[in-house]
This record gives sequence, structure tokens and C-alpha cells, in this order.
Amino acid sequence: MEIIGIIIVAVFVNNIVFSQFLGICPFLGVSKKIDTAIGMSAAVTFVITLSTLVTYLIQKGILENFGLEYLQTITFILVIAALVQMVEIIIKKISPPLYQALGVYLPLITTNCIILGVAILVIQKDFNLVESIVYAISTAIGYSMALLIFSSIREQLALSKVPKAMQGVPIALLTAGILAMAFMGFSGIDQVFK
Amino acid sequence: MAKLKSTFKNMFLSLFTICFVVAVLLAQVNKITAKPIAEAKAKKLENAIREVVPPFDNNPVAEAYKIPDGAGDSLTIYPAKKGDEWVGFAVTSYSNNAFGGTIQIIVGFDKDNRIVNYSVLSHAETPGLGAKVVQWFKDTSKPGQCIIGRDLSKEKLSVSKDGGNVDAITASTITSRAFLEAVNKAYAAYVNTIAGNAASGATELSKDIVPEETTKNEKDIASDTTINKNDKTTGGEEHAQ
Amino acid sequence: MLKTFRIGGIHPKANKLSAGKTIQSIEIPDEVSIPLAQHIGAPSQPVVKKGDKVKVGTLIGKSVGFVSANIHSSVSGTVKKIDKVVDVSGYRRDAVIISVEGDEWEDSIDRSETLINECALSQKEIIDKIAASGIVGMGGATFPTHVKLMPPPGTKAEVLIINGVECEPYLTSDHQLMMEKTEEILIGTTLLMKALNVSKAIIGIENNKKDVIAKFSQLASSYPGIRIQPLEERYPQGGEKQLIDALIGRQVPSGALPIAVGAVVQNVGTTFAVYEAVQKNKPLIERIVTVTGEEVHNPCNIRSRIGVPFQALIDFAGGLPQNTGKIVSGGPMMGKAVAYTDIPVTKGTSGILIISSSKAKRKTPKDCIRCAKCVQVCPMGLNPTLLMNLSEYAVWDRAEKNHITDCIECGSCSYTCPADRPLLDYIRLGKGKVMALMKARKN
Amino acid sequence: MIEHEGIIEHIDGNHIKVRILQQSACSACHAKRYCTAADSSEKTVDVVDYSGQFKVNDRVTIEGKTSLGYKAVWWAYGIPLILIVSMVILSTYMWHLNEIQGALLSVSILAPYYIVLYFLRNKMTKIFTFTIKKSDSSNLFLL
Amino acid sequence: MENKLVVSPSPHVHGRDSIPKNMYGVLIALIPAFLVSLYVFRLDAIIITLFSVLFCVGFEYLIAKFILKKQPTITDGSAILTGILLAFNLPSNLPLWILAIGALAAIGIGKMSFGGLGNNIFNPALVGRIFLLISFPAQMTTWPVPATAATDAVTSATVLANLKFNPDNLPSLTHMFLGTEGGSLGEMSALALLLGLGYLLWKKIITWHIPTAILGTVALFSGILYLIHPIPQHNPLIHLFSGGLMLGAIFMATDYVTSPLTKKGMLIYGFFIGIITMCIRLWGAYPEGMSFAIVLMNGFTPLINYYTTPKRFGEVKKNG
Amino acid sequence: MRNNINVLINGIVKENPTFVLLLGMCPTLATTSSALNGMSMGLATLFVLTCSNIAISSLKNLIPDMVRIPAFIVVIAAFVTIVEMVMNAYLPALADSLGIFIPLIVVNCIVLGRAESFASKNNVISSLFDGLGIGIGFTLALTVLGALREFLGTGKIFSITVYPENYGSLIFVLAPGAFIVLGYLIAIFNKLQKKTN
Amino acid sequence: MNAILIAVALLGIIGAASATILYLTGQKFKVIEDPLIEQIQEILPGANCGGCGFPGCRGFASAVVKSYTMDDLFCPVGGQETMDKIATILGKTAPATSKKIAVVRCDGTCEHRPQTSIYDGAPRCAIEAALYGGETDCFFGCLGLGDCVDACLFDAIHINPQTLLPEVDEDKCTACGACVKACPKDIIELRKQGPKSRRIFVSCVNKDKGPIARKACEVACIGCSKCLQVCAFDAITIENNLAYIDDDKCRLCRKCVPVCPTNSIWELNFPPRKEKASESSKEEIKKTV
Ligand SMILES: Cc1cc2nc3c(=O)[nH]c(=O)nc-3n(C[C@H](O)[C@H](O)[C@H](O)COP(=O)(O)O)c2cc1C
Ligand SMILES: Cc1cc2nc3c(=O)[nH]c(=O)nc-3n(C[C@H](O)[C@H](O)[C@H](O)COP(=O)(O)O)c2cc1C
Ligand SMILES: Cc1cc2nc3c(=O)[nH]c(=O)nc-3n(C[C@H](O)[C@H](O)[C@H](O)COP(=O)(O)O)c2cc1C
Ligand SMILES: Cc1cc2nc3c(=O)[nH]c(=O)nc-3n(C[C@H](O)[C@H](O)[C@H](O)CO)c2cc1C
Ligand code: SF4
Ligand code: SF4
Ligand code: SF4
Ligand code: SF4
Ligand code: FES
Repeated sequence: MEIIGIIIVAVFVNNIVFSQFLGICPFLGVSKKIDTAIGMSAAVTFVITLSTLVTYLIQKGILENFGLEYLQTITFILVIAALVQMVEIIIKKISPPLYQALGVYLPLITTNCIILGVAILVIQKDFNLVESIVYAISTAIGYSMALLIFSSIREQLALSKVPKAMQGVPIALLTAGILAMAFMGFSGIDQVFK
Repeated sequence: MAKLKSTFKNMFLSLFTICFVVAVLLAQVNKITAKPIAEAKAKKLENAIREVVPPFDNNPVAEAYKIPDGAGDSLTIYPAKKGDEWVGFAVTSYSNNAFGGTIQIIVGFDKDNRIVNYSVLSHAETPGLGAKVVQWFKDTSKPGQCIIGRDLSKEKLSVSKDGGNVDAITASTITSRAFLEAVNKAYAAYVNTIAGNAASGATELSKDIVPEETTKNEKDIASDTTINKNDKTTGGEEHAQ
Repeated sequence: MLKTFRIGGIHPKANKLSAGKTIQSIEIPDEVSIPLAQHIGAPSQPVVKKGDKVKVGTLIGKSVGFVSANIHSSVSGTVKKIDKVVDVSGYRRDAVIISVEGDEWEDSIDRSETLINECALSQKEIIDKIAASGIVGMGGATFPTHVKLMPPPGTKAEVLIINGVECEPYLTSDHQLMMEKTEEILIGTTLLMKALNVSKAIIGIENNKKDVIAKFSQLASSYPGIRIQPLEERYPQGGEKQLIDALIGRQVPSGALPIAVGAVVQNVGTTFAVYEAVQKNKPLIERIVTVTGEEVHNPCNIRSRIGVPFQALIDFAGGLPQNTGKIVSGGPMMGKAVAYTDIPVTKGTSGILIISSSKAKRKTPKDCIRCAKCVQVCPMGLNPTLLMNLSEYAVWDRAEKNHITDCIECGSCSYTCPADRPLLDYIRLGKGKVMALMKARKN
Repeated sequence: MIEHEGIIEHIDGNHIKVRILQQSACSACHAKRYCTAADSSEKTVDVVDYSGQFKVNDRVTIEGKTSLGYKAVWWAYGIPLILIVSMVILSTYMWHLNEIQGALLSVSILAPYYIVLYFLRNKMTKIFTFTIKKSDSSNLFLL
Repeated sequence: MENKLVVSPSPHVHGRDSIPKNMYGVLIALIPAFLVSLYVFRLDAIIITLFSVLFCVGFEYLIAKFILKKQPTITDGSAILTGILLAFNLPSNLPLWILAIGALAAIGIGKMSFGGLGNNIFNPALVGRIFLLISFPAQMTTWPVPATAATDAVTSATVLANLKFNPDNLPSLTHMFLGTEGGSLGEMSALALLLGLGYLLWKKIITWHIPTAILGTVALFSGILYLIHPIPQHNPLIHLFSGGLMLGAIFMATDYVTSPLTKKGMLIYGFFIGIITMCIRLWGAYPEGMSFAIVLMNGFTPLINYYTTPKRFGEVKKNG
Repeated sequence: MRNNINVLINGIVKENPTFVLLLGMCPTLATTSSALNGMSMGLATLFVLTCSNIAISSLKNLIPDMVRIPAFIVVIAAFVTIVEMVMNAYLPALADSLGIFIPLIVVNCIVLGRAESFASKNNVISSLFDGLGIGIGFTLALTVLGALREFLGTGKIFSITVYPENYGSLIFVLAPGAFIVLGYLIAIFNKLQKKTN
Repeated sequence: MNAILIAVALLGIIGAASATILYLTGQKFKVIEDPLIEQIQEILPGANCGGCGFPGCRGFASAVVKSYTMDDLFCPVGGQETMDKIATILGKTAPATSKKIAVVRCDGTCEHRPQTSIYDGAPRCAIEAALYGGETDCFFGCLGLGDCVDACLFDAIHINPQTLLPEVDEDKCTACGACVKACPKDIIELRKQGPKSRRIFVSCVNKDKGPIARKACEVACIGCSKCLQVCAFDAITIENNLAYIDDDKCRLCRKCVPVCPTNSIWELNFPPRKEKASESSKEEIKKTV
């Protein structure tokens, strides 16, 4: 039940975009095509999960053991930066065609903000390993959902007559605001799972 | 000075030097700030206790002990003494049924089971709504909503909407309900341990509690006391409001 | 039991003002211009030159290429010149202009009214004769009929469908033709069946032509294999894909021809022309044209020679009303508005509709309110509002993905739209672009 | 169908290297010079073509089915994600390892996965193939 | 011939359907619900509705004219409709200044920022309502007692609030159906709203898909729960007849602009509105989830439109 | 000096990181529920930005190109950690309310971007001004946004009551309000910029 | 001190490890890219208009770098100036291409060309052109609905509300050719801008025979050959009843202009000529832009 609670909270109640405000830049900038949004979602999910796992390991295994919590920020960011690149190298080395296919379909993005954010949140919330992973994935699902809705809304807005001054980022923010309002309707749902 | 070339040696040295300097620097800053940080934390709790119980001269934090809350978790009790005399108890309690999840409070009772004061340690309620809980129930000018001075052995607290005796925060019945739940829990748990010794299993509150009786089991419970880490920054949700 | 097609459709007011009016012939004017491009496909090559004498039925334009059709003189007289004349396309295109002298017909043509039932010709001979006579689809598409009669290899015709639907409001030319030439059409059908080597033919007629249905049903029994099928009144039932769906319950797949489901569709006018060509040796030189409109004095059905200017037909129907706002060649749903009255009648001119100025202009378009009414009425199951937007914003790849090329340009969407949006205008534009892109991609 | 414009960089028999001018999400961004994320990179794609109609510096269009993109995402991110998650769950609930061990095990599961992927690399090469065609010299998108 | 001929592409006739025709049709369908609220709340009903319409129309006019600088199109009736539906979603004793803020949110944020009628993604009236609900929860959740009730209390709880917090204190189903229990202006009587539905269907203003999908899903969802655990909270009839479900399903989820285009899409949309509403009603902090569910699904509508295509003519079925 | 002032102004107006470049959106939205919070976040970023700009431009010749990104990250992260620790020690309440957005300064594109594109190419003084300019631009934007939200939501600005709290629309201090207010602010900024051009 | 040691060690290890990885990545992923491409992209106008025939400016930049000669490569937006700069960087010579500009070859204003019908479809030239010849009897001339205006990325072409004809803003036009492609009637042509922006061209595309053309529009080219006869440089050809001036051969002598009976030859940006009154009216039209 706890686990389901974590999922519901991360996806709906405290959606990473609409209530936690993480990963906003790519959310506003990149999500213009639905197909791309789907591919990006998968990539983000994997990267968030993997880096949460590794930073969790570092936090519990090293930092807390040696009383070095104050190095959290610096180690996490270094590890994450290295990890993301390493995955790319490995894929490229192992199967260049696979790597190429990814390159053709996915835009290059770096969502450091959300990755580091989730890694730190997991530690702050005092989650255990399973909870951390579940939280990371659910957050990513929440993010993917936001990206997906948003890319489709943008495709539609591109075909309608939004006033000049509102075009682009302003209307995107406004839409996100209204969606955030709608998502507030879910508040309290997590209590069922306690 | 010309730019260093990207040879492996240069790179390694340069990066290592930077890391070295940074590590030393951070360790020094940490050393300087570690104490204030710990103090800030400790102070927060101590201030809260001081706020909710009559003046004392012991160290309640050191004498704290835990008792089960009946729901698988435990509440911490901080006894306040003046000299050897017991003047009140501060109890940290919580409820998971608040609007934004968990709300953690500390409530102080005096010898006569009256609420001296309370303080909200952490919450994630809506600013302007549920967040009013921090002050709402302290307003002595409004007896309907004020809980200070109420004798819990006489009445259990509940919101008037549920037929109870406390006026809820406007449009925040949920928060109010959760808050009162936490207060009741604090009182019940504390009385329970006392009564638990007297009449086994009895949950009814006995009116004449003798403080001395508690001192017995105070020791063994206090022995495994660690201050729970519920004052940890909640991060995400909290600032997200 | 009435049948109909399964997706979409609308009920425009029928307004068949000229229903039941007997077909009348009009005097031949002094000069006719016979356009060389009267059909889909390559324009014909003129085979006469200035000063040549021609008779009614003389070949004046020869078909070039596979999809093309012969053109015959509809009058007798002298070729005045071959020049550019504004035709229904709205542009000046090549036409043979003939000064009329008398009314002398080619000798081979049998001008008697006698019904000729038997036909000894072989399948190929029939098709050749149809090709020689320059018959093209008279239901509006003007696709050369002989091409349709030669199914591409790998396909086989199973059923012949005769399109007597005439679902366009106002038009009654097919109706009246069916009333007056019932037997001829049935014989024509038999000929087409023979040409296609099928044993089944269905004549689909909408239920607002009960007299025709009754007459056909009565006579059809003596023509084996021909069935009459009354249909619900619904636009665009006459579209061949819709008609096939309504009659035999098969849907022609996207991008495919009717033959893919074993059907060949011919209009009743075409069928009548086939009869005349095969049995009477008469090339396609005249057709029935409905001249109609609310303000027209005498809405009527006219047998007109090809090349006669609209003005002559309009005069016959009582002249152009004072407050004329728009002249449409064809029906109100699919017809083409023209800017001039001296445009010549061609093989595809099924009617001339005169709309008064109060109704000529469209209302100003508003933004789409996404009411989905256009989606509901589209007989092709498309999403017109999306297609319009994609065309307007030039998103061709998505337009293609959303099957813009399936649109049959029936206009149901524009007709329905409460926001008065010019859906079909843009869809037509997008369809053209996407087709060009697809073609460019193939090469 | 996904299409990308590119330029032929190198031809070696039937193997053609095409440099695709990837319009990365960030390279179109007006703020890219403030942001290191905008590594607007160019990638090369290997294509096999037997027609012999291409030469170096030709402008070509690379085509691949959209489903290929999903497949690539699946192999690169989908499967490893599932592996990690199942390892975490297995190690915690089935084998009752402690958290550090569980986490280590879960990360290290990626190693065998990548090894397997390495052995499947020929198959990958077959799956992820692209075709190229000459670009229409006129800008059809402006048509 | 003096007058020039008009030339335009086909078709040359139009069905004479128009935006105002549809909008005023909906207004007519809302009359029974308005009469009920008039009977229940008397003068308040008129004041709130009237001012809501005035504010909405006024804001639309001002924004169009002075900010967007384009021809105001208030005659199409959509702003009036937004005004009425916004009013129908509010308690009858709401202060007028709050009403004005709500109207500004509805028209300004929900509609005109997106470019006006037809371009908005979210239902304007509901944007207004949720905006108010979040901004002024106290005023938005205190309901005046119906003038028809025989108590002297000034505020009353809605059926749903009781269902959530006080399930022993429920009125009879007949009362709910006829609509004499507390609540927002327009959601009082299921009967009146169903009459409206009949009118809308008869006039072909809407199709049956969305209302049916929503009501069906809610009935099914709670019905299953009721079979498993028959408590009032799970009673399908209570859910159907109480709160804004009917109003939302019939008049608000069906808003053309913000609902899917295809029938398949409408069914999916309705289904999820039903599910989300029930989840919020049963487990969320709010007693009622209809507005949130509709606005949320408005957000999903473009996605639904993207993935559902109408049933295409001649579509070759796979394996078929 | 003239040049340096230009650099400064540029960061505040023409290349305002929030309204023009649209960078660092997360802290912008998350920490502006009040004017004070917004300003604090802005100042924290300003501090990190300026310090890292100075440090990097003075170290630029010691850092080989290939490792410059990791080196920059380490330097920036160091300053961020310092801010974090100092805040926790001396301003615990503020640290609580800014939460994880303090450590997240590390990944704020503005900081790394400036290091990479300006500080690593220019001298210490210009880099200082650049950091200050961009930082002040960011701080101003966050303060304005925070003040506006606080004003609309609670009737206060910097906790000073302007009109009674009961008349404020709570939504503005909550998540949706952040998006909505920022959306309109950017729209207005766009419009004004168009006009001045 | 111990804690500091551990901290140093830890950070050192992690720093070194990530540095190695980042370094490796840098090596592996180093785009084998000419720094020149970046450099050239900086010079390019960044309009990403596609006028050069490449997808975006970057595409053009890499094409320039890769190609051996600079033939066939031209950025219409940046013009010769940019190409010369690029050439200097690459150490090549840019073929001299003279700057071009879009020219609208129709002068069928409301006075010159009486309206004979009313078009009432969607306001797009392409849609009107597919339906019929247009609102006047000239079936070749401008429809005035501005498909060209919509196509221009540089805001360089606008419909003059008085004449209802598009006019090109000489300063803004980059000769990208988007309008040329957009016009369904092939009215717009890219012509040499000429010295001091002086140009002479036939402002008509009507291919009808003289009388028909003249009846439809006062200023239509009727194919009378008068200009052809006065041209000393063989710059004028007549085909399908329409004169055309080759801008490669034209020496801007202005002899053809006055002989045209219908005033359909335009001269732009020349000093005014006193004797011809009608000429100045044209200039006026030009100035109203
Ligand atoms: C944005 C928002 C925040 C809310 N926050 C709280 C809250 O913090 N505490 C609470 O009890 N209710 C909160 N509510 C819930 C509503 O006020 C709810 O109607 C109320 O709790 C129950 O009504 P009552 O208190 O009038 O009985 C919130 C509602 C909204 C819209
Ligand atoms: C290349 C081509 C080949 C065609 N071949 C056939 C055919 O074999 N059989 C047939 O029935 N129609 C054939 N058609 C005609 C079309 O199916 C259709 O009848 C014509 O486009 C008119 O359609 P409409 O009358 O529905 O507008 C062909 C059309 C084209 C363009
Ligand atoms: C929307 C639409 C409506 C049509 N309506 C009719 C009609 O009422 N009668 C008819 O004979 N053909 C109609 N047609 C043409 C038919 O599709 C088809 O071309 C014709 O029946 C084939 O016969 P034909 O080649 O002999 O003309 C219509 C076509 C379309 C696209
Ligand atoms: C069936 C129907 C339902 C409508 N429902 C709403 C509604 O719930 N809220 C609203 O603001 N407008 C509604 N409108 C009016 C109009 O569509 C709405 O104002 C647009 O969303 C504004 O662009 C409705 C219109 C129709 C025809
Ligand atoms: S014109 Fe095309 S899109 Fe419109 S209804 Fe007819 S088939 Fe559908
Ligand atoms: S009928 Fe008109 S208003 Fe309705 S969806 Fe279609 S285009 Fe839009
Ligand atoms: S006027 Fe034509 S050629 Fe000139 S910039 Fe605009 S679109 Fe390009
Ligand atoms: S020049 Fe061509 S595109 Fe431009 S308005 Fe005239 S007809 Fe239209
Ligand atoms: S600050 Fe840019 S993504 Fe978070």
C-alpha cells in the first residue's frame, strides 16, 4: 500500500512538473512533437532510475558512512554527469546502429535538473531502496505524462489562433498553470494508502 | 600565462588540484558551520518545548523517552521539571490525515492535564488555509477555537462539524481534524502509559494521575531514546507550495 | 427496403424544381465552341483546321494517350478557327470554333427513334465503339468510359453498377433521362455488362424518384441480371464509393479503384450514351442539361449540343434573372461557379444553376469551434477540420498521414460547418499539394 | 516514416556514411549559447546501398520507419530499466539482501545485459537499417 | 448584366447551421435547471446568474476590444453560456467580487488568452470555477440552505460532502433527483438536467457519446463497489443524482471546443472523466471531482484526438 | 569600465535570464511564492554565479580544454555547497523554504553556461560584471515575480499588508499561480520589447 | 583532520573517475567537425530560411566547408558580402553573384484592370487560382490575396492596400525566393538588383493576344515588339505575346520604357524624367509603400 501511495503521489498528487517544478526547461522547450515526447520519456525514465540507484548507493555506502553528507551535491552532480555519458559510450561501442537509431529519433537533451532533483529528494525523504526506485520511476512516469499531454496540446495550439504576444512560452506556461490547477484535484488521494 | 595543453598529465593534475582545493575548502567550511547547524536544529526543538510547557530547569531533551502510540509508531515525551518537581510534559505527536499528508506537532500539558500550548513542528498544509493551524487554535480571544487551557481528561477534542467542541479553521476541516487527532493522540498515549501500569489494558483516563508513578518506567523507556528525525527538511512538497 | 451507405452523409434540401419537366431541345446557335479538353486526362489533338467543313458527328479531336477521349463535332458547318476560349475551368483553353450551317449529320448515324435490342458485337468491339464515340463519364468526373471497361490485369469485374442516384440538389437531368429513355438505358446496361463480361448489374436510384423506380422495376424483369435498388435519400450517395457501399456493402479501400472490390460504376447518362453509340453509331455530341434556380422563370431539362454557350440555355429557360449572383455549372454541392455566361456546354455539364445574389455570398468564416459536425458528416471518415488546419498551416506530412487524398470533395463538411469555415477550399488545396509531393517522391 | 536530411561523407563500396544535420532540440533554441546542453551535434549514420548512384557530398535524405525509433528506445532504455527494477525487487524481497548489496547488484546487472547486447550486435545491425534517397533539390517543404 | 458574378469553390449551399444557433440551443436546454434553482434559491439565483453573464460578456468585450484589438464577437452567445454555466457551478450566496474574479479567470485565462472562441484548450467556465475553488475555498464550499428547506440554519452541506464526512445524514433519492438539496445553483435537479439532455439530443446539438460514457462509467464503477461493499458511499444512484455530475456530463464535458472530435475519442474521454470523478469523490480530499476531471481530460483531448481517427471509409481491417 | 557597465546592463535587460532567455525556470517557479523567497533564491544564485565566474576566469589557463566541463562543475558545486551550509547554519528557516533548489543551482543552465561561454574566455573583471549583471537580472525577475504572487495571493508585499488577506486569491501563492503569473509576465515583457525595438 | 583526508580522497577519486569518463566521452564523441563550420555558421544570417537549398544555415555551413569550389553555393540572405567573407575564411574565391531582389511583374491595379467578378472563397491565391483566372479578365495577373506575403520570412513583401498588389521592400528582401515559389501565377521573379538598385523590367505576365490583354488591363503587355526594336543590346525577347527583358543583357539605357504603348515597362530608382507624366505616377505608387 505504501508503495502504491508513493506512485500515486509522484504521478498525480505531487506531479514533478505541475507541483514540484522540476525539469521545466525541457518541458517548455522540447515537447513539440508527440513521437519525440514518447522517446524522450523512455530515455528520461531510464536515466532517472539509474542515477537514483547509483546516487543512493553513494549516499548510503560512502557519504553517510564517513560523515561526508556535505559533499552530496558535488558528488551527485559529478556522478550523474559521468553516468549519463557513460551509458551513451557503452551503447555506441556495443552497437553503433542502435546508437545511430537513437540519435536519429531523439533530440539531444540534458535534463540534469530533474535527475539531480530526484536523487536529492529520495535522500531527503528517507526512502529505502525499493521506495527510492519506485519513486524515481513514478516521477519519471509523471514527467512523461506531462510531456505527452503537453506535446499534443502544443501540436493543437500550433494550428489555432493564439494571440501574438501569448504565443510560445507564455501560452505554454498558462496551459501548465491550468493543468496544475486540475492536478490539485487529486490532493488528498494518497491518504487512502496510509 | 598560456593555456595548459590537454595532455593526460596536465588534465589529471589540474583536475586533481581543483578537487583537492575544493575538498579542503568544503571541509573547512563544514567544520565552521557544523556546530551552528546542529545548534540551530537543537534549538528548534528546545524552543518548541520551552514554548509549550511551564518554565522548567531540567534538560527535557536529555530526559526524553518514547512510548508507543498504539498505531505501531511511537511518540516522544519530554518531561519538564522545576527542581525535582514535575511541572508538565511536552509530547511530540503527528497525524497522517492532514490535507498535505503528515502534520507534526508538539503539545504541552501541565500537571492538571490542561493544554499549556502547542507548536507545529512541520506540516505541508496549504498556505493561507490549512497553514493557519500554526496560530488558529491558540487564539484565546476566541474560546470556540482555542484549545489552550482545555482539560483533556474531561473532553476529547473534535471539530464542531463532527459534533465536537472546537471550531475548525475556516474551510480547512481536514487540517483541523488531523491536528486535533494529533493532540488527542498525544494525550492518550501519554495517559495510556501511565494508566498502563495501573490498570492493565485499560484505556480509560483516570483523573488522578500521580506523577511519581511515571518515574518508574521513565527510565527504561528513556534508555532507547533517540530524538526522532522528524524535523528533517521535507524538501519537495514543502517549498512546492 | 431502402439501402444506403454507412458513414457520414447529409440531407441538403432537394429543390428539384425541374423535376418532371420533359426534355426539350433548343435551337442550335450560329456558332459553337467545342473545347478540346472535356475529360480527365490529356486534351485531344485537333484533326480539323480553319475552313474545314464538318458534319454532326465528324471527328474533330483525336484522343492522345491511354486516358483521353475523341471529340466530335456537334453541329454541321465550317471550322472558323481553333482558338482559346474560356471554359468551365475558368481559364482560356483550346477549342474548335465552328460556324453553324444547317444540321447535317454523318450518314453512319442512325437517327431513328426505334429501339434496337440486339447487339451482335463482341466484347472488344463494343469497347472500341465506345472509345471511338468519345464517351466519357457523364456523372461529372468525365473519365473516359472505355478505360473503365478494361479492368487492369489482376482484377476482375463482378458487378456493374448504374448510378441513377442524382443526389445533387436541383439537378434532374438524370431523373428525366431515366423517365424518358428507360428501355434505352436498360439496353445500354446490357451492353456494358457484355463489355465487362459480368452477369450482374444493379441500378441504384434514390427514393425521391419513385416514378423512375416504378418504371424501371416494371421493365427490368425482361432484362436478365439487372436489378433495381431503391436507395435512401442522402448526399453524397452518388459518389461511386458510397454507392458501391450502399449497393453491395463493400468499401473500396483507400487509394484503390472500384474494381478492387469487383465493381464498375457508370452513370445513367453514360449508359444512354453507350446505347446510342453502340446501337445507333451516334458519338457523344449532346447531353441533357438541367437549367434551374429559384429565380429562373422556367426551370427545365434541355437536350443541348456540346459547345452551345450557357447563355443560350439560360435564355431558353427564361433568361438570366435580374438579381443573379452566381452561376454554377453543375449542382450546388459539387458544381463549379463560373464568371461568364458564354461558357460552352461540355460532356460533363449536368446542369446550370442560377443562384440569386442574396444567397451567392458565403458568410464570414469564424474560428473552428471543434463541434465535430464535419467529422460526423464526412462520408470518407476523415477529419475535415484537422485537414483544413493542416493545409492552412502547410503541415503536409500530417495531412498525408491523415489521408487527405481520400477526400472526394463532396463538400458535406463545408455545408455543415456552423462556423462557416471554408473547409473544402483548403482541403482541396492540401490534397493537391500532397498529391504533388507524393508524386515527386515516387520519381 | 522519419526523414532526415544529410550529406554523404564517405563511401566505401556499398557502405555509405551519411552525416545527418541533426536539428537537436536545443540547437534551435535562442538561448543555446548560454547553455551547455546545446551540444548541437552532427551524427553519422551508416547506410548500405547497392545502387551505386550516390557520391560523396551528395545531399540525401535518410529514411527509417518510426517504429525503428521505438525499437531503439526499447533496446537502449526499456529493457535495462526493467532489468534494474526486477533486480531491486528480487534482491530485496526474494533474497533479502541488504540495501547496499541490492543496489550494487542491480547496477551491475547492466554489465551482462550489455554483453548480451554485444553478442546481438549483428542482429541490431540488421534491425536498425536506414535507406537513403536523393534529396529533392528544390525545397519541397516550401511548396 | 450590371452586377458582377460571385465565384467561389463548391459547395454553393450551406446547411444554415451556425454557432449562435448551437449556443442558444444550449441556453434553452438550461432553462429547466434554471427554473429549479430559481425555485430553490429565489432572488439569489437571478443575481448570481445575471451578474455572472454580465461579467463574462463584459470581460470578453473589453479584452477583445482593448487588449487583443479585434472585433468582439459577443453575439455568438458563447460568453453568455460561459457566464451561465459558471454561475451554475457556484454557491448562490457568493460575494459578487469573487464572482467577478471568477469571470475574469474564466474569460481572461481560460478563453481569451488562447485566442477566444474555438481556440481554448480548457473549458472556460470550469477554469473559472477551479480558480475560485482554489483561491477562495471557504466561500466556495459554504452552501446556503435552500429556501425550500424547513430549517433555520444558514449553511448546509451538500449531499456529497455528507457522503464523505457524514454518511448517515443523507436525504432521500427522490429529493436528490428532483433537486431540493443544497449545492451549486445549477446542479440541483437531475430531472431538470436530463430534460435538457433530451432537448440537446433532439436538436442534434450534442451526440449521446460523452454523457452516456460519463454517467455509464460512474454507474458501473460505483455499482461494482456497491456489490462488493454496499454502503451509501458506493450507491450508484446517489452518485448519479448528486453533485455536479449531471450538469458536468450533459453541459460541460460536452463543450465542443474542449472535447474530442471522434466518437471513439468521446467515449474514451467520458470514460476517464467518470473514473477520475469517482476516484476523487471516493478517496480524494474534495467531496466532488467533476470539475477537476473535466479540466484534466480537456488537457488530454488533443492527445486523444491525435490517436483516435474517425472510422475511415474502406479502412482495411487487420486480420480481416 | 564603460564596457563592463554594458555587460552589466545587458544581463539585466536585454538578456534577462528569466524573461528573455527563459533559463532556470524551475527555481523561478518554485521559489517565488513570496517576494522574500524569490529574492533570496536570486541572491543565492547571484553569489554562486559571481564567485564561479571569478574563480573560473582566474583559473581558465590552468584548466586544459578537455576537462573544462568537469572542472567547472566542481568549482560551481563547491560554491553551491558553501551557500547551502552557510544558509543551513545561519538562516535555517530560509534554507527550509528554498529546499532542494539551493543544491539545484548547480544545474542551473545560467551558471554553467556563463562559465563556459563568458568566464572561460574573458578576464576576471569582465567576468565579475557579467556574473553580477546576469545575477541581478535573475534576482530582479524572481523578486518581481515573488512580489506579484505574494501581492495577488495574500495582499502583501515583503510581508507588508497592502490589502486585507481575505481578498487575495490564494491560487497565486500555489503552484498554478506560479505558471500563470510567469506566463503573463513573459507575454508583457515580449510585448514591451517589441515596442521598444 | 581525518575527515578532511577522507573528503579529499573521496572527491579526488570521484573527480578523477568522472574526469576520465568525461574525457573519454569527449574523445569518442568528438564530432569530427571542422571548427570552420562553427565559424561560418556565425557569419551566416541565421535565418534558417532554406533559401540556399539546405536545411538550415548549419547545413549550408557544412556544405560550404566540404565543397571544393563554392560554385552553386549561395546564401541569398547574406548575399555577396557574406559569401565573400566565407570565401576569405576558406581561402577560396566566391563566384561573383550579383545581388538579386524579388520583382512583382504585375501592375494590374484597380484602375488599370477592372474587376469583372467577385471571388468569395478562402483568401489564398492558390485556392483562387485553382478555381479560375481571377476577379478580372486578365487570367495571368496578380490575385492580390498575398500567398507571397505569407511565404516571406523577412517581412519584405506586403500588399499595398490601395493597389491591392504586393510590393517588395528593397531593404528587407533577401532574394530567398520563397515568394517566387509561393505564387501560383508565377508573377514574382528574382532579378538582379542592379547598380543603385536600378532595374528595368516588363511588369506584366499576360500571355493573351494583344487585344484581349489590352481589354482586360490598360497596362498589359500586348506583345507589340516596339521595345524589341529599340533595344540595342538584344536584351528583349517576345514569346507568347509577352515581352521579357533579360537582366544579364539589359544595360539600363531606358530606351524601351517610353516606347511602350501600354506603359508596361517599369524603371525603378532612376532619376526622374521630366517629359513623361505617367512615369511619375508610377514612382508615386512606389513611394506610398
Ligand atoms: C488549494 C486548496 C488547498 C486546500 N488546502 C486545505 C488545507 O490545507 N487544509 C484543509 O483542511 N483543507 C484544504 N482544502 C480543502 C477544502 O477547503 C475543503 O473544502 C475543506 O477541507 C472541507 O470543507 P470544510 O472545511 O468547509 O468542511 C484545500 C482546498 C483547496 C482548493
Ligand atoms: C489511372 C486510372 C485508372 C482507372 N481505371 C479504372 C478502372 O479500371 N475501372 C474503373 O471503374 N474506374 C477506373 N478509373 C476511374 C475512377 O475509378 C473513377 O471512376 C473516376 O475517377 C471518377 O470518379 P467519380 O465519378 O466518383 O468522381 C480509373 C481512374 C484512373 C485515374
Ligand atoms: C460527392 C459525389 C457525388 C456524386 N454524385 C453523383 C450523382 O448523383 N450521380 C452520378 O451519376 N454520379 C455522381 N458522382 C460521380 C460518381 O462518383 C461516378 O463518377 C459516376 O457515377 C461514374 O459514372 P460515370 O463515369 O459514368 O460518370 C458523384 C461523385 C461524387 C464524388
Ligand atoms: C454543448 C455545449 C456545451 C458548452 N459548455 C460550455 C462549458 O461548459 N463552459 C463554457 O465556458 N462554455 C461552454 N460552451 C460554450 C462555448 O463552447 C465555450 O465558451 C468555448 O469553450 C469558448 O471558446 C458550451 C457550448 C456548447 C455548444
Ligand atoms: S469534402 Fe472531403 S473532407 Fe469534406 S466531407 Fe467530403 S470527403 Fe470529407
Ligand atoms: S464543422 Fe466547422 S466548427 Fe465544427 S469542427 Fe468542423 S470545422 Fe470546426
Ligand atoms: S520578398 Fe520574396 S525573395 Fe524577398 S525575402 Fe521575401 S520571400 Fe524572399
Ligand atoms: S504575386 Fe502571386 S502570390 Fe502574391 S498576391 Fe499576387 S498572385 Fe498572390
Ligand atoms: S531549471 Fe531548467 S530544467 Fe530545471
